[in-house]
Amino acid sequence: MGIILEKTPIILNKIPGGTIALTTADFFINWARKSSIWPLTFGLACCAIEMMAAYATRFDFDRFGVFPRPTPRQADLMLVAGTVVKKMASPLIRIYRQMPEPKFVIAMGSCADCGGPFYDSYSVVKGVDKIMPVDVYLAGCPPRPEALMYAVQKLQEKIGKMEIKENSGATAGQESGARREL
Amino acid sequence: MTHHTVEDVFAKLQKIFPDIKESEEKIKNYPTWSVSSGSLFKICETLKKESGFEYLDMVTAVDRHGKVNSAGYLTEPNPCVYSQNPSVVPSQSPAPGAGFFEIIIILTSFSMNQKLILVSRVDRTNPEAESLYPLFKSADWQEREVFDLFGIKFTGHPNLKKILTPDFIKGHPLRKDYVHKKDKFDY
Amino acid sequence: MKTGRLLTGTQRNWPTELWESPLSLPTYRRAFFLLIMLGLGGLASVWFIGEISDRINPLYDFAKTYLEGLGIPLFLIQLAWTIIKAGILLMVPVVNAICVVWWERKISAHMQSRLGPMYVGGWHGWLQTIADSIKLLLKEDITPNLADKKIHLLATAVALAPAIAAFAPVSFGKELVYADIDIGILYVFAVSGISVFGIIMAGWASANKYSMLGGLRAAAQMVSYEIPRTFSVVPVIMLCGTLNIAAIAEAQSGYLFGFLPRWFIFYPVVGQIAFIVFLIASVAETNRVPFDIPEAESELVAGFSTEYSGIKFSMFFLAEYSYVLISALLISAFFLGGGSPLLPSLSFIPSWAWFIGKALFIIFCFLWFRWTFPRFRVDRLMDFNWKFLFPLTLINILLAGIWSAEIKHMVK
Amino acid sequence: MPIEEKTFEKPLELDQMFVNMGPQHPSTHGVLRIALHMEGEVITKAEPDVGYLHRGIEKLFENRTYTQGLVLTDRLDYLSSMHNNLAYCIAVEKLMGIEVPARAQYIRALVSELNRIASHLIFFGTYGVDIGAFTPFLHAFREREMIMDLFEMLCGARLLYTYMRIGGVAKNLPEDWTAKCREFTGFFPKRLKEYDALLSFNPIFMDRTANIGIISKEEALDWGLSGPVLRATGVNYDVRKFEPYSFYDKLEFEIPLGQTGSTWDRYYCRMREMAQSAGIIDQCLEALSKQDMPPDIIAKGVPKILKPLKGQAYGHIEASRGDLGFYAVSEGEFSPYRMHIKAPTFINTAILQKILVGAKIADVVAILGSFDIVLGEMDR
Repeated sequence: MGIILEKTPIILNKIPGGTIALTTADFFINWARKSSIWPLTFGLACCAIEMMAAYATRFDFDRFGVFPRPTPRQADLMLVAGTVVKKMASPLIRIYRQMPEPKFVIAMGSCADCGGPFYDSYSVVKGVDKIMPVDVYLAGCPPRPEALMYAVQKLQEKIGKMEIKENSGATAGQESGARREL
Repeated sequence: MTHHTVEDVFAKLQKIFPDIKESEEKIKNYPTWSVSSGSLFKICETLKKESGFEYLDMVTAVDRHGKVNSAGYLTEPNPCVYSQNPSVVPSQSPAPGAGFFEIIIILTSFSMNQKLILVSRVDRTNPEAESLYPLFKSADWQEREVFDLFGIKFTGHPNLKKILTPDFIKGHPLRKDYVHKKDKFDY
Repeated sequence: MKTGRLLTGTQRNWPTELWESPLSLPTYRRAFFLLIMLGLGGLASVWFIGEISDRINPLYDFAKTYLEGLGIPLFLIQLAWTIIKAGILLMVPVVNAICVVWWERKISAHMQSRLGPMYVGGWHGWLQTIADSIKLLLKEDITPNLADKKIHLLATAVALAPAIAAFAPVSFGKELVYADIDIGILYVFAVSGISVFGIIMAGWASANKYSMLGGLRAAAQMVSYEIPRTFSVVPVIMLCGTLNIAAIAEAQSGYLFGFLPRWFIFYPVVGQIAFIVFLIASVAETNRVPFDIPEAESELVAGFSTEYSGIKFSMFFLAEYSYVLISALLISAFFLGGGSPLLPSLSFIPSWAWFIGKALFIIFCFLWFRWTFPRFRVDRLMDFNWKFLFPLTLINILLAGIWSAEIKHMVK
Repeated sequence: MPIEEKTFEKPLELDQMFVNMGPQHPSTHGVLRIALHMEGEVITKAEPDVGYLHRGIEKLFENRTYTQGLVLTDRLDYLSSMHNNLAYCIAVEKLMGIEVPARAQYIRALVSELNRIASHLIFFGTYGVDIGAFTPFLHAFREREMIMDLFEMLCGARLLYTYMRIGGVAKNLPEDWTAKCREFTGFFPKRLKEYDALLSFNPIFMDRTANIGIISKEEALDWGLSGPVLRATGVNYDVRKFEPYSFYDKLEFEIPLGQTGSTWDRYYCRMREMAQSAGIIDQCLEALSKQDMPPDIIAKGVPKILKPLKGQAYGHIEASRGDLGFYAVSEGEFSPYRMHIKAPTFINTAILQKILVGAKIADVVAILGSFDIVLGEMDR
């Protein structure tokens, strides 16, 4: 599908009225993408428990169509739930690269945002945005499941603004958005 | 033969190992014995086989080097710790070779319903101690942890390698004079 | 004492009486209502197919005469008709997967005192699966670097194509059957057996150890469960004397003693054993819990589909749910009397509604098992098959022989 | 980019396979990595690799005051942070010689038992998921949310509470809390029967768990196991009885023991512990409702700035995963000179390298799950 998504905007832009078709296509594509966000079953630390609670009975993430997948190949969203330590950083980057485009990252909790209570530790990566691009930052130690839902809604808003015209989110260009090779 | 109190055990052990003595600084409410690092293994063996101390609770170490070096942390020293005590200068560090390591071992006897703490001093320049792995398997990972974080080598340990910290973190972080070198994730 | 901004006792109400009621225990009170909802929804959707099947032959005759009047040769018209039927057939797995996945999510959610998809499409998330499939279609398609790229691609086709082809002899209504062949049973079993190659190929080609383990497990499991599955139908064939699926379903119409339907499941001992073995083997064939060891999520990540992303992954999904539907339809035809009503007084309900309704109930059972049981271990699974199910089916064939030789004519 | 270079002493045989289970795997309960050498599906060698959540907490303690250090303890075993708080407070109180008032002692026992139930419920749920049954997970979380509500009423947090303080607890029980807690304890024991029906005595579940991962008494003592993992082998060692703290000697309860030390025994020990905990909670509520304790004194005799004298102390309690100990060394400063955490899961997990050998890959998940590991505590 990559070729179609890349070439279609170029062709359609030349045709009169093509932009309207593009906008309509955008609407449907974005609707599909934001309606079915499949996160990776992957927890690092304390926040993972609140993430599990969000999938579970009272909060029920399935209502939004958020449905965890065990393998990165089938996931759209990486919920970095917990402290990223240096030993875990390179596996984390590898998992991020294994995910197919378009992929999104939510940094859940203070540790993933900036290091949190371990701000001066020799072993903690001070924020997951040092190793991969982050779409939504979620504060809290740990954030409540309601907060996680809010973060997912914010991500949905963000997905709703994507346009295939700009190739945003749908190309390998985002891959190079990771700040630097590690 | 079994003993009924720790004092009996102590009296008996002192006959075999004359260097064992009650520690000056007791760990609160537990019998604390200070032993030399050379006889540590033998004492543990005797305690396990003859006195029923068959359960190793904990192996850890303390670096008696002085105040912790604030260069081991990524940010400036915690103001709550230092500003309350103006006499302590954060960057003040003692002489490199000063002090010693203490190896702390906690043993439990279920028959006596008693915990026992052994403290043993290890030289800081070339820290080495005899591994308790042949006696207690639970020493396996705990000694690896002490090796990783303090750099004390346990002779006789079958698999002594880093356990907690990644390979690129050089040095032993829990030593008081540990200085953190910035690596690829610190920027 | 001030409680400040903290939660107070009255702010959170625990519906403990609801949770304690025996109807909300493993019998799943709300799932029962979902079952009714599922049945109604399913019936409404197959009404369409039924209407088509009622009108389709006059329509075809009319079109044929009209087109023949225009001078188009007959074989071309027949070819076009075949292609149209094939198109309808192709739509079956897709529509089925879209519906069943949504039902599965809703039913499982209600079993677990959740709600399931609620927002996508407005009413109870009814567009959820469609959004999922559009998204999967637009995802990047990854082929791992070390993968055997041709086989990696081919595996999806090999897994899905037999699943579609197996629908050919299954009749969805009176006339809407793609190929009304006399050896329908043999054909379905033979074709659906091919899918295991797709899974093995997927496991091998992914260059992933989890995938390979999943593929190996799938090979062992599906090949061995094929045997009791086929053998458990042998009594049905012996008693009906035909291999045609529609004929088997028809042979079960009528009533014993005026009230007991002549369904095969009501035949004493023989029928029940055959039904249970076939049900268990069908669950195993479709790789669903408690037999989902090829994709065991907690052990092998996602088994053979670990390295598949986007549309390729959804092919496997489609194949799995197609087999669920086929199994349900076969059980309905073999053991539950096909389109014959449960009571003589209920015969005003059309036969296709009975047929699809029974199949939907079996699909519900599949989902129910999935969300209730833990998973077997791989060696226990084999033991269960070879030491229990397989001998049981052989004994059952013996019993069926005795039945057809000695007792059958007495009951008549 | 390789995760870590795989070094083999000798090259693998043709029919051998090397599988990295984790650090990202659905059922390693976080970021544990197990390097498995397999022949077919049978494990010939297993090497657990920890440290993927090593946050350097022991080092951070040396740069925190005693009060600040309390916050770090929550993040150790994040499923039962009340226990961590309690063990830390007991260690520091021993160091400073602080007496805790009776009311605070009962409240401590009460909340730590509540937290034990919450923690074991997570174990129950995730263990079901490991074995392949998804529904118990959601049933368990439904009941866990009730405990989360109780804790939220108590201290405003859902997961990491920081409710204990050195010398007592942070605040008294709110007014309507006791009634709500009684509602829970009245409701919960009946749910345990449902769990038994749903999972514990399910034939498939018993078949998968009953005869694997067997640990003998001698092995368990040799490897220094503690908690339900030790008690499943039949060794009666529970710190609540061995060295009572927080008025556990005034409360009546039994220690559930297993017989064979199999995976199912470990599982069922925890299930029975939950029933005992519910009983302890009832007793604590009963004791707290009596008027013989001053209602407002929940901490006393604590100086505003904590600065213990030179000394050492070891405080340990029975946390939900085993014998959790804090070894504190003070040099008379505002921060501890050394704080070591004796983490039960760290010691328990070491035995995996022995008992995983000979198991199948499906058993790895079952055995690993039965240890109920929490990486935050294991790696510290």
